Amino acid sequence: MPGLYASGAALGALAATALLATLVRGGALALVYPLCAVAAIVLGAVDLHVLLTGAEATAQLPIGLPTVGLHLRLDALSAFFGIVINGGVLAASVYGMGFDRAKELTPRVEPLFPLFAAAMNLVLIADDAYAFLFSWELMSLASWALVVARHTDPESRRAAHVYLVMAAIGTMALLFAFGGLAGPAGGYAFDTIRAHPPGPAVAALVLAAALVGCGSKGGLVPLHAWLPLAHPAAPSHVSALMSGVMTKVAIYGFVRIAFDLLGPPAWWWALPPIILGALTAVLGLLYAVLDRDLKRVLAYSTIENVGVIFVALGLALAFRANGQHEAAAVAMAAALLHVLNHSWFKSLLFLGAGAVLHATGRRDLDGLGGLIHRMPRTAVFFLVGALAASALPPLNGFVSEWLLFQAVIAAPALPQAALHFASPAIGAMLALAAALAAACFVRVYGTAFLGRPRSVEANQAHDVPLVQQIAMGGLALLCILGGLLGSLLAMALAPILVDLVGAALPPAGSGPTVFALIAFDPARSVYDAPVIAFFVAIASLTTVLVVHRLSARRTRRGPAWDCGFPDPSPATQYTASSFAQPLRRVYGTAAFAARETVVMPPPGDTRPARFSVVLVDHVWQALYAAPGRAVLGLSERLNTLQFLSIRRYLVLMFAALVILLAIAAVTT
Amino acid sequence: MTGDLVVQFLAQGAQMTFVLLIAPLAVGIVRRVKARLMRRQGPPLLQAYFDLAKLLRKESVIAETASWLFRSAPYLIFALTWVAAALVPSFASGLMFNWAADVVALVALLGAARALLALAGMDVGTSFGGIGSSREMMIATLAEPAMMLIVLTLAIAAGTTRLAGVADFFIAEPFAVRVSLALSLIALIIVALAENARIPVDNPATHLELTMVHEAMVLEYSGRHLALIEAASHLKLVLYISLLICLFAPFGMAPANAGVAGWAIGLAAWSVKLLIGAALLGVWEISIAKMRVFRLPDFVGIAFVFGFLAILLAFLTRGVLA
Amino acid sequence: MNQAYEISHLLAGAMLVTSFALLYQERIAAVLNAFAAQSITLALAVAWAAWSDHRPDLFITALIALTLKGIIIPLALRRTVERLGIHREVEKVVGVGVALLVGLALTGLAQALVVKVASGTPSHAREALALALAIVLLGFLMMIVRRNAVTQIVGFMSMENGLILAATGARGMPLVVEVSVAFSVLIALFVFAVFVFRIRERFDTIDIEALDRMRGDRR
Amino acid sequence: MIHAYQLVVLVPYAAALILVAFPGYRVGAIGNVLASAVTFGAGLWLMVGDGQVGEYVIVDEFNIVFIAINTLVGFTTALFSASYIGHEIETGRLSPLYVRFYHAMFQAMMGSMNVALVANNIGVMWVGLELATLITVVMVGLYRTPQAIEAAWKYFILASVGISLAFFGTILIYLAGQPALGEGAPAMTWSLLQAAAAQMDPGILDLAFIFLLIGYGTKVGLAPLHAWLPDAHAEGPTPISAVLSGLLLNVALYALLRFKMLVAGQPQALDPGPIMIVMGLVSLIFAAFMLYQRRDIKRFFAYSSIEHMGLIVFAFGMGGPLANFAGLLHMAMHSLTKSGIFFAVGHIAQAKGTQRFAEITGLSVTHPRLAVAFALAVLAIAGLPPFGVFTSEFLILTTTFAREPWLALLPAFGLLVGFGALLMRLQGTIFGEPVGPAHRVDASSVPMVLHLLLVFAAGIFLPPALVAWFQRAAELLG
Repeated sequence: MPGLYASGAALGALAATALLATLVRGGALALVYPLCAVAAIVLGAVDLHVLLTGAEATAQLPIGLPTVGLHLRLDALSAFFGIVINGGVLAASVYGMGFDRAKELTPRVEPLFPLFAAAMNLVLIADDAYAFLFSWELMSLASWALVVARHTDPESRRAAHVYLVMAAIGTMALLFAFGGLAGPAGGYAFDTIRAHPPGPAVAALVLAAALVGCGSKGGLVPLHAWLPLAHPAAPSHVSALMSGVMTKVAIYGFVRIAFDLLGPPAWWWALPPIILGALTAVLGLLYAVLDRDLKRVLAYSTIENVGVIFVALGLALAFRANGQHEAAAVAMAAALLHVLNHSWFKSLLFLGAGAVLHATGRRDLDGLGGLIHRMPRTAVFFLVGALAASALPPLNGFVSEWLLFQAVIAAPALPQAALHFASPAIGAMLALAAALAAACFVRVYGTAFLGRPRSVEANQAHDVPLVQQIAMGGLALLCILGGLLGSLLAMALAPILVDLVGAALPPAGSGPTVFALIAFDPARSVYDAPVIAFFVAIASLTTVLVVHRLSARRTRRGPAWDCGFPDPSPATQYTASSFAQPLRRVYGTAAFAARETVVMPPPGDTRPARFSVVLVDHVWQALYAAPGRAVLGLSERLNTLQFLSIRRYLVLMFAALVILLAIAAVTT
Repeated sequence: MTGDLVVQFLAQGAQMTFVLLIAPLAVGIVRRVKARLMRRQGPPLLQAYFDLAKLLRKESVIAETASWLFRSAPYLIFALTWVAAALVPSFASGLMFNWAADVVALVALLGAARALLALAGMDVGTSFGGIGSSREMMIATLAEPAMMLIVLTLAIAAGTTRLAGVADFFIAEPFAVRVSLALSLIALIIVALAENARIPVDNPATHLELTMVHEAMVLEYSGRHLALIEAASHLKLVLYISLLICLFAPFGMAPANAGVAGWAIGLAAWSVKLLIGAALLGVWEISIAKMRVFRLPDFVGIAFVFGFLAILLAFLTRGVLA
Repeated sequence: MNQAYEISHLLAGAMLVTSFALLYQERIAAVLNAFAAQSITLALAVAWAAWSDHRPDLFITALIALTLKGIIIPLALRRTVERLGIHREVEKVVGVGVALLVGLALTGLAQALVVKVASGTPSHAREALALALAIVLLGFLMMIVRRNAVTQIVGFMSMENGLILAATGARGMPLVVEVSVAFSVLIALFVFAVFVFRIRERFDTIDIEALDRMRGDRR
Repeated sequence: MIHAYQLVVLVPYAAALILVAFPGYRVGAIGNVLASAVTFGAGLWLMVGDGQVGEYVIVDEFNIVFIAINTLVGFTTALFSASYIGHEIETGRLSPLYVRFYHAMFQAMMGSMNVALVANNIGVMWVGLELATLITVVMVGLYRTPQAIEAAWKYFILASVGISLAFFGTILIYLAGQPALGEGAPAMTWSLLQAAAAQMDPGILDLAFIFLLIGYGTKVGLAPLHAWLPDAHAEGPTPISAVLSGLLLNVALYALLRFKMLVAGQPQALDPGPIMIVMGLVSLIFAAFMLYQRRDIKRFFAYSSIEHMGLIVFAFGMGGPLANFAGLLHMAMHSLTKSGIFFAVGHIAQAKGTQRFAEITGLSVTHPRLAVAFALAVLAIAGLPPFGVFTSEFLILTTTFAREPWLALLPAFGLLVGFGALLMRLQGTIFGEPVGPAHRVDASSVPMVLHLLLVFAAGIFLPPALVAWFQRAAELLG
């Protein structure tokens, strides 16, 4: 209970900050980010306390939905996601302190940033449908206003429009979901819903609606198209929040509905999340690996990670439906740990992208390069994030991937043919996603930070202020620690896992070492990150020593060899586009009908040869452009009804009257 | 207990050193066999050792545009590959590392080494480094799904993803789910060829710019850095051969906590198998030509198809469908 | 009683006939005559109801119907038509034949509807209701199948005749007189508006189609 | 002993008579505000006092809320127009004489609407409603521009036909009530009809309801009877647009609902639910599509009113305690929000000197506070929290889905289409580079802010008393 008071106070502080920031102008606004940071610390501390002690808190206020009231509840699940969110908020706030208030467009950002943070926290502690959707919509609203902060840029206006419309669609779906859960009697409080879970038919509809609602917010294919528009359009620390944290709120919504409110699952519930998730994972990275905009690449990679999480959730549903609780625990732990890890490295990467943008003013990879020399610290942090995002050991991204693979490997034991035949396909797609992720981030880091600068701006770049480096460094540290101590994090999840799937991972210490991450039992699957890291460290150290003992330590700096014909112009380097070429050849033709055309001028013509690539985004064409055109076209047709003569309007009236009369005449 | 731990530690260390020492020899054998079959004299068996020693003694030239990443990468790559090699049960299944990580982690470690190498390839900012890196990563995207399917098959068969566990299982019942094993063997061989940049995926001997993959990435390296990279690739070759051995021909491997004697036997058996494997690789390499880069999807695709078939057959034989 | 009902029934029927006559006319003058006839019939019907039901106040309604709608407005409209130089022909949307057929259909509909009415209501009330309903619908029809304002006003007024008939048919219904007065005001406004538009010289014809030029969102 | 309901009716009429006599628009404006304030006070008094059921007057849980909203919005609109109308005289769109009549007619209109609300006699209610309509017709034509005249004329004709049909419906109700209540006044008295609904003649009741639906539906603005509404909103003075959307539509709907109660009380009569659902959905979806092609900001929000009226009628068509409750709540929230929006639109029109979207951009640069208020109001009407419209739409959609999952897709679709248009226009007006003039706005922003605060408060917390009233009314609606 005191927990809720504390977080309530912190939320109030955030709201107050937002309000004040709208009213005051000028230097006082500099206080916004520090206040947000403090509030985030308080909220995170409360969440941590609840998660570790299991001190669940509930409250009920006579406001909110009439006759139902406002129900609040802070249980282990909300607490875990609260930690995720407030970690992100803290990092973003610290980063925000480093802004040059003269240059950045702060007056349009600072009032909404605290509101955004507060809304996300509110979603987690909401314990009735109204409060949930209320704060959910508030979250969308605040982030919309943040996306459109650079309002004079038509692109970000368009992004904001697409974003909020998609958010509205998602909210409609969630309205349906909760309508189905609450039933005609209107039992909107989650306790009431838990007491009377819906019947199978309704449950199916609710699941579909929840998948649409949360999927659209999280970027599940095919509802993802808004995300790469909106996330990059916002200021970078907000992009970090939207990509790293807000998508997790969507995950939370799905977990809350599918695992908590919807009652015992049927096995086939698992199929939609698994299939869509796997598609999302692969497609998201195919987008990412072909895109040339730094922040958009990161946004696409967010889509991929959300897909991965949904696959894990789907597997957890399948195992749980079949009573295989240990496997369900592995899958669920994979999902939750990936939520945490992704929030860390994606926030880190977006902050890094923000640093690059701030230093060079450019987001296009082909205009960057060589930043490892100009912004050394940022380069290190970004490298950590990139490797973590490529799911490589010993960083945190791999811990959850490892657990997920263990869950996939256990999937063939499921009795339903559909599921265990799906398992190899899922495994292959996830492996493909992992490999593509590595390719994607090698590409990003290689073009942006390595090599030689491709533009004047990149050449004159300079590292960001210290406080922003601290924000990134903290996240980088978390990525490393999370990679080494993943088993401890998994232990902390135990209460949630028991709540949701009825089992937890084997306790620490049942393995060879305390830090060993164990799936099922030690004899079956073990991943002991600290030991491996330790041995890698020893091995590399001995190598260094031995090599330096044996070898001539002479080192000479010279021009690049480059097979004998080095070219001083940085234009000869591999660009992001050229790096993507092999992958485009292999996957692009299938996924995006990629076509390469070379216009070769005839001999004697001095014009240069032109090479162009055409990619078609089928999803956008089919699900976004086409309906948009349809609505406008229909509205134009209907618009003639605005210009009829009065007599014709009378005809309409008369027709309505006669039709109704005819109906009355025929009905008895 | 502690004494036992010390013994374990020593055994592990011995395995690591032994793997390290034998690796160049394996490479030497491959080269020698190829040369012989091509009616050439060929280099001496120990040529690889000489090369490494030579490289170590030479000064290393580093491009001006290179960063710290370029210089530190070789050490990390070498260390990662070495530890990965130590994870594969070679002559005994019960060594301590076998408890530290399973095959998924193994693949991931190699992936980390690959990513570092690709980054190093892009660091200098030349066109060839980029070619190598992009193609390497592309090949990886083709190989990893197949690898995952193989892992899945083994896990279905042996009920564990710990290599040692799998090895023990196959020692116990060598003829479990044969068909799918045969299929996944082929798949794993193809993957191994791709991962080690062997013909037909890549030609370790060539420096013809447009066909290079692995060599293109390391083009800027020289001296001790090059030596480390070379050693790492040797280790990787041994790693994959002994992976094939431990999964498909584990006989003779010493079981967990077997005494020194058992280890000696296992060691002998493993070395023989390793060298045979190297020889077979040599034979294979002269009997087939290098492929165009964009034919690779088809080639590695075979591995994917076989891996998938293997799983389906595994379902049948394990009666999961019943 | 029975005979009283017969007479009111007869008058109502006569009004229905005049409604059809309205649809039938080719020339505006004739339309106005037909309308005058209808209004006078209405006046008679109302008067008869006032006498037979012993509701003297209804005589006021009858008087209004007679003077205003039976005499003044027809004359006024006729003068308007002459003054404004509207061509004398009725501008039709659909031909007379079609209009009459639709009218028949509407009358049938009215009957069908009233037949469903429970027998709880006295039969004569139902008959009156059926006729009034038909007249209202026909008046509405008149408004939409005839193009220029005069004929439309006539249509509206014949609709309103139907209303008054129904109101008087509803025995003991209060406020009928007040309402009939209110309606007269409304109609007066109608006619006035037509004059206003003419006097302001805003529209060169009172054909309502001409107002389209002023429609919003076009510009 | 004078009663509150008498004040609610008499004060406006008296004020109207006085205001006609007063020259000078400032005095008139002040008088207008004062009278409206008194009426509002009377409305509040009515709320605290207990109900009234007389031969001609009824004040029960159902209409009390409407009276309160009516008097409140009347008061705020009077405030707004007091600060707004002066600008119209400066710009020469209105002459002082017209303003004088404007104030008188404003009061007369308020009085007539209150008559319609408190009337316990369906005839009297009809008279009040039609009187209000005709007065608004004149006010719509107030500017005497060709467009205004045309809008008024269209409104006049369509409304008159609606009036006639509604009257026919009223007669039919009387006939239907006769068998139960005998001849004379009782058969036209709400409270008695309501009590005797079960004995009313179902056949005639069907007929009556259809005519009333078309007749009063014309004033509610249901498609396809809506044609007058957009032009009337666009061409009339902005305060009148606010009153039209905020009040007149509500009063017409109130009348319609009273009759729905009767039909609901007679089980053998045909179920009005499906008809209302269909008409509501048609209006909702049609209006949502029409929003995209609007170039005039006032016409745009007029169509949005049609959209919301459609949603409300849909909710009442669904019926049941939750949907009816939501419908009533949505009526209240819509009238508050929409009139607030029209206040904001008035400010914008003054700031930019135009009503055309194309010439209104970048408000957040030139008039930040106005832009924020406008944005909040539009987002509120778009059904986003923390505003009351969100509450009602939440209830409508959830309960519809819980009962008819597939039917729920239609209102959701309509709302989403409308949302797209609202957002498009909102972004277009407040974002981007400002173009054109940026005048100072001298109209008072108090009413706008007040409405926003009320809608906001409703989204957070509804007073239990209000909830109780709504629930009782919802029960009556069946």
